[in-house]
Amino acid sequence: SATVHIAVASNFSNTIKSLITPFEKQSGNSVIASYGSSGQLYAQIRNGAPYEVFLSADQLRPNLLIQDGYADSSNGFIYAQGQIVLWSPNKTNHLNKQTLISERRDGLLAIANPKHAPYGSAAIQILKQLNVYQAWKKRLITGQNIAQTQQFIASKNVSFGFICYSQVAALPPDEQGAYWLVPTHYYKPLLQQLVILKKGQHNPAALRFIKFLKSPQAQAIILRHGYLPGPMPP
Amino acid sequence: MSTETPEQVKQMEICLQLERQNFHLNAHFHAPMKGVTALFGPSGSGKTTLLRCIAGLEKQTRGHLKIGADYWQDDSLCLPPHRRPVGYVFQKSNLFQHLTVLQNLRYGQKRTAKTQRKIYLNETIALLELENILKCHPDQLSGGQQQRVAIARALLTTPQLLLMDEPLASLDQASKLDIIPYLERLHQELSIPVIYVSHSPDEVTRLADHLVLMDQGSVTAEGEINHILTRNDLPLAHLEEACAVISGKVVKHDSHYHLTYLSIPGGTVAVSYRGFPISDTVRVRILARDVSLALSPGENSSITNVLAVTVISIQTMADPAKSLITLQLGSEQILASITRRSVHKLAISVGTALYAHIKSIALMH
Amino acid sequence: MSTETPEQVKQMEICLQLERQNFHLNAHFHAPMKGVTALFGPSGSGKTTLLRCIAGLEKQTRGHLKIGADYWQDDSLCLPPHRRPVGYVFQKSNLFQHLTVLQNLRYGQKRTAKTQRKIYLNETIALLELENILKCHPDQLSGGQQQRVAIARALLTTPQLLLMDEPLASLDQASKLDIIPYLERLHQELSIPVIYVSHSPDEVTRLADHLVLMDQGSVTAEGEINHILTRNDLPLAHLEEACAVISGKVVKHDSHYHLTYLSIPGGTVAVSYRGFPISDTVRVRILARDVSLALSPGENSSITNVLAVTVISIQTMADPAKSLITLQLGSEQILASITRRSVHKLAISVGTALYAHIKSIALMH
Amino acid sequence: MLQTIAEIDLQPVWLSLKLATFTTIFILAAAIPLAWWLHQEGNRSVKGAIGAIATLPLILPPSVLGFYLLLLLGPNGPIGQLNERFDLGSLAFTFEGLMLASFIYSFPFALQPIQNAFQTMSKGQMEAAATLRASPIDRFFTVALPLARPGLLSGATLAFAHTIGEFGVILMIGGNIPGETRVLSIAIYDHVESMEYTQAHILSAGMLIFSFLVLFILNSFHQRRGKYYL
Amino acid sequence: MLQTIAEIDLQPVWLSLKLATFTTIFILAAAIPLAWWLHQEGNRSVKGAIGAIATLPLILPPSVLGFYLLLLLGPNGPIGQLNERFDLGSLAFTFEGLMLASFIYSFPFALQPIQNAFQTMSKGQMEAAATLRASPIDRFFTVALPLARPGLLSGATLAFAHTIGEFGVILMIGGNIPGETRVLSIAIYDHVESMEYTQAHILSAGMLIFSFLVLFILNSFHQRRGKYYL
Ligand SMILES: Nc1ncnc2c1ncn2[C@@H]1O[C@H](COP(=O)(O)OP(=O)(O)OP(=O)(O)O)[C@@H](O)[C@H]1O
Ligand SMILES: Nc1ncnc2c1ncn2[C@@H]1O[C@H](COP(=O)(O)OP(=O)(O)OP(=O)(O)O)[C@@H](O)[C@H]1O
Ligand SMILES: [Mg+2]
Ligand SMILES: [Mg+2]
Repeated sequence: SATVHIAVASNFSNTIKSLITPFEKQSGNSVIASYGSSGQLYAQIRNGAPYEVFLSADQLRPNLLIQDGYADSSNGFIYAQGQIVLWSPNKTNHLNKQTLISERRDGLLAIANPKHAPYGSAAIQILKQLNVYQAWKKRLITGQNIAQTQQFIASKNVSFGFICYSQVAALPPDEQGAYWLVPTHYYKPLLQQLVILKKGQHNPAALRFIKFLKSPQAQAIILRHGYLPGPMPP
Repeated sequence: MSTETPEQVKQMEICLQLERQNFHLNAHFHAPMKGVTALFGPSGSGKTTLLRCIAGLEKQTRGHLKIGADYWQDDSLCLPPHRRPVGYVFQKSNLFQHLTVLQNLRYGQKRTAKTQRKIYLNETIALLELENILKCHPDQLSGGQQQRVAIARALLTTPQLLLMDEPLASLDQASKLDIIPYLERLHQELSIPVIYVSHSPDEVTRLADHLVLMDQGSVTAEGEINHILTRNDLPLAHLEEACAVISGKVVKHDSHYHLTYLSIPGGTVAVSYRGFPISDTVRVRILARDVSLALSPGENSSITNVLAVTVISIQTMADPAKSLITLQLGSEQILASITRRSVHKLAISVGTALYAHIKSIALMH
Repeated sequence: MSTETPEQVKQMEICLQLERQNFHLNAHFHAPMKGVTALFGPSGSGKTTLLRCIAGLEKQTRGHLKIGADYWQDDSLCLPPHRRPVGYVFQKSNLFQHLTVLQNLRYGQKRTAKTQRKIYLNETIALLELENILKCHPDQLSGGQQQRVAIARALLTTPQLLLMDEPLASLDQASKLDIIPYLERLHQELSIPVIYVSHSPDEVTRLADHLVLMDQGSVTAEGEINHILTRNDLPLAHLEEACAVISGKVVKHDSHYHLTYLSIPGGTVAVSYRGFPISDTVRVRILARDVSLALSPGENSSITNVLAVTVISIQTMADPAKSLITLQLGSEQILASITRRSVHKLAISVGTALYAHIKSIALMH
Repeated sequence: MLQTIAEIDLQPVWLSLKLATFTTIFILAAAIPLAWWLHQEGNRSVKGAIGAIATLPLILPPSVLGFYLLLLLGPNGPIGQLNERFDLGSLAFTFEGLMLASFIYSFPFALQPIQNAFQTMSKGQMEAAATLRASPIDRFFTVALPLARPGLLSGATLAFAHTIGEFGVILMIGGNIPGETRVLSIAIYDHVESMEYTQAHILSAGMLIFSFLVLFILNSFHQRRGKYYL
Repeated sequence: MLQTIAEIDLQPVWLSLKLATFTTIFILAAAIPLAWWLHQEGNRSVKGAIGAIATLPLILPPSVLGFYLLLLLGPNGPIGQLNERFDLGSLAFTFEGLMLASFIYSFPFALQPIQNAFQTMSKGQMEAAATLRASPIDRFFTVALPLARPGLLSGATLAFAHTIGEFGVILMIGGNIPGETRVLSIAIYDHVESMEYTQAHILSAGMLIFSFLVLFILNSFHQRRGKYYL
């Protein structure tokens, strides 16, 4: 049976695992998934990685790949839209925007690296929107990616921080703690785009896989994992 | 507190055991707290091991060890090596590779209280001819140079007991002849007792006052040197270098011929001049091979020293051509080794009175 | 191709230079390709360095080196050490720490072609008394044991040239007396020439046929042993162990007294029995201190060997009480050391005819 | 919990062991001769430079090193181009590529202890071997190597352990491909990233226990009295 | 390009040097006594176990190690609780925390060569020092340490270089705070991730050149004839 090799941004790894199982069952194809940060996967693709589909955490890198001819321009689409939450594992905490405004001056706030992690730059946008960026600037703890940021908070080294809603959704209910799902107008939408790479262009399994991702069944799974479905391409 | 007789304080009591895989050391003897005690025995008999136990370098050592009035080891106590005031000249020089010769010499000296230092750097350097190599590192030295540095280094701690493991083995004759009198002076002037391992009978008889024979880890005989040297049941009397060491008194100097006359039990002998005061007590060594026997005192011979002796015993030696004759000389005994043919020719038997013509007598100290 | 006289083939030509920081070796001499050539000189005079150059261990060595018919080094060629068929007994034993004694012994033997092996493992082990320590590692051995293993290891390659750097220094007398005849046999039966460094005049005179004196890196004298030993302008004649080594012929055995009679230039002497065939040529050593001089042949004395001699020269020795007398004995020269007083008493001067009473003569080989 | 254990994919474990074993072998095969050569007399500055270069990979952050290796090995890089010309196939994203990367990254850890071992070795025994007819190569194997054993053991331990633990380089050059380049360290990392902590804990604990045992045994070897008896 | 160079933030460079220097000092201060203790006679298995434990941090992927350290240091972890009780403040995301992490991770690289150095040291010189009145501590400093110099140099080199290059642990425990925990390796990594390749190249090249020079000098020391003259 046909196989498709996909490269997935690590923040989507839990979700993709829930997607692969039904897909493999339905299509009889198999999926090999490699995880990594979008930046790392991007560099690998440019240097000959054997990936056929790239599920990035942003739009920038897929577009660069298309631009430079590493990916097919026709099949890319936004497979999910991330939601950012302000999260604390402590249930009794009450988190909302007031928390950020009135928090005592010595607390720490964890965010992902704004330079290259989309959730990091979204967090900065939120802080700026709330006019508290200057106040927090010196007390930001940056994780290399969203997973690290979550670990900072989960280990209670930082009391709260901005992570991806899907990470909270993946926790068992009694560990979900308190969170504030930030309204989407505080930040530019976190659109996660996928592209079919040159290597996968002629692989029917690849096409079948992205078709599956567009299916209502897949969209429901994505939604359940804390992502909003992306705006559907025509 | 136990009351000690002065006799006991002047002794070292060594009673040490050590178990090794294939070797069992069991050394038990007393030795005087002055002069040189020589350890003598075949290769592998445990001489080095014993020195190491005395220095405290073998942790497994059992037994007790009392040096003069001080216990170094007994059932309840075991001084660590750096608290034992020994100077140890190792069989392998064990110089510090990362230090120059001078730094090696200073290492122990610096760790000795100024007030206790009685052996001085410059003097020692001069005597052991180290002037030109002070800045060298040990790996740039010849074998003999290394050994001389090791001797100097041990001495410069002004030890209360000197342990020397074949210290002169790779030195040339001239260096030996320079160093031996220095060692003699050391243990006389500073009364530092020495335990000395050597395979050279010549060195042993020159230096030692007390002899300890070892074999297979045990002490087979020990005692005052002449006693051990002349016992014909012990191996020393059967060596080519068999000799006797006896005491004498300086009676006269002859500056013209550079001779010193000594009165020894049984007569007067002449030896090469040494500036000892008249009536000083000194020791002379008489090698068995230097003694020839004659029925008459003889004349017209270059042999200066002729003494009347009586035969005490006659033994064949390892070399069947030779006989070892033990002779009574006054109150002392000396040895002569002559051919069996001569024994016959001169009809020598126990009790015969003869003249010992002694070709050469070495004065020691 | 150069035509070589057999004379040249029977020689080793050594002409080697080495520059070190504070030391300049410049050794130039010829030595016979049989027997033992002894290197003799004070500590630091370059003996070890010279052996190392001969073995090819000093890369900076200049000069040329021809052993018998083979060039080992000249302007264009320099054999690496493993191609030089030497056996080297180092001053420090340099045993392989990671191997047992037996494995150490086998190391060189395995690397010698079977057809070339003429020295055998079991025999060597027995002779050097290594049976009980074959399974030990070197760090479990006493100093003397290590040295014996090193000797055995070097011998087992059946070398064509044996380099020995104080091989017997830390051995007891008994071991020495076992090993020396074995070494003598080796260089006789297998005609392996030996270059031998020793500080012991006794060892040197026992073993050597040829003597090379070194000082400060240079050869100060060299030649046939008796020539060098008896030259009174050289240091050897002034040592306490000064001696002469002369050749003799076996003329008679006396089995009753265990004596062997030798005819030497100037007379007949008796020595301890050794089983040499009649009319074999052998060598005897006569120590200067064993020679006494008399105006008459003497009687009634235990001294067996009395020879007529003539005085060639009289010198004072380092010890001003003593004179060194060089004596003509037939065609050879021997030395006597006697007191100056006796020189006077017997009115000895150059040309005086005297009787040398020789207390002891050692037969060598 | 038991179920989680049963579900854990053990392939990365074998892959890691295989990778570390091969890498260690290759590293030793290269580090020993290099250390020996560096130890011999010769042009000090050339040797100093080469020694320094061999240590350099230590200094770069692993993922950056991985990035540069990717550039080198990728189809546009010089090595990639060479491979292409001779039709050898790319090294990036293959097990062989991982070996190369681990080799480069773990090499200095082996080189240093081995170099030390040669340096502190007494010259005398090598000289003795030479006079006993052993050629340079012979005495290298029969004297120098056995005497350098503690250093070799240390070098191998460090290289092996470091390869097992390495991760940044491997992630970059290997691409986290199951069965091919997803080694244990990456698998654990993935579990942590996906918040599958139980699996991460189990794998980590298993790895630590196993490694502890191996190191313990090695250490006992190492310290055994008479350091020379293997 | 020149402008890019001018814009590069050099603070991470100093921070890395500072981190590596302090870490190396602390590591040496701990590894030397530990290696010495391991070298002494005594209970072999206890020592084997402790030696193995000290080497274990090598085996874990750095970011996983970092994760566990984070758990340890967090307010629920044992170290965090201790800190809280004594009101010392948290170690996570501080320079001190980085030092602790680097210490743990780089420690084995220093320990092994130092242990080797002690092991191959001849006992004779220590014994000679003892008979020359030097107490155990005195002879440790005046004989054992100088003789172990090549091993110390190697250990320090490896620990220093590895701390400079370390990254996974530091990322995890440091939180990338400019001026406090944002060290060079993280800065370079950030540039790579953000596709600012020019900056990454420049920083990497600068780092390599500097490190090369340092290692070259160290190596020359190391190899100098007469290895004992500092
Ligand atoms: N490795 C070295 N580096 C520099 N100089 C050295 C080295 N080895 C020896 N020397 C020097 O070379 C000279 C000759 O040394 P060598 O070992 O040849 O003397 P030797 O005649 O064998 O002395 P000994 O009888 O004491 O062994 C000495 O002055 C010594 O200091
Ligand atoms: N480190 C060791 N481990 C085990 N056995 C040893 C060790 N050192 C020496 N031995 C053994 O102990 C015995 C005594 O050795 P020791 O060194 O005391 O002899 P020695 O009398 O000094 O001999 P030599 O005159 O040859 O130096 C020997 O049989 C030797 O093999
Ligand atoms: Mg000994
Ligand atoms: Mg020498």
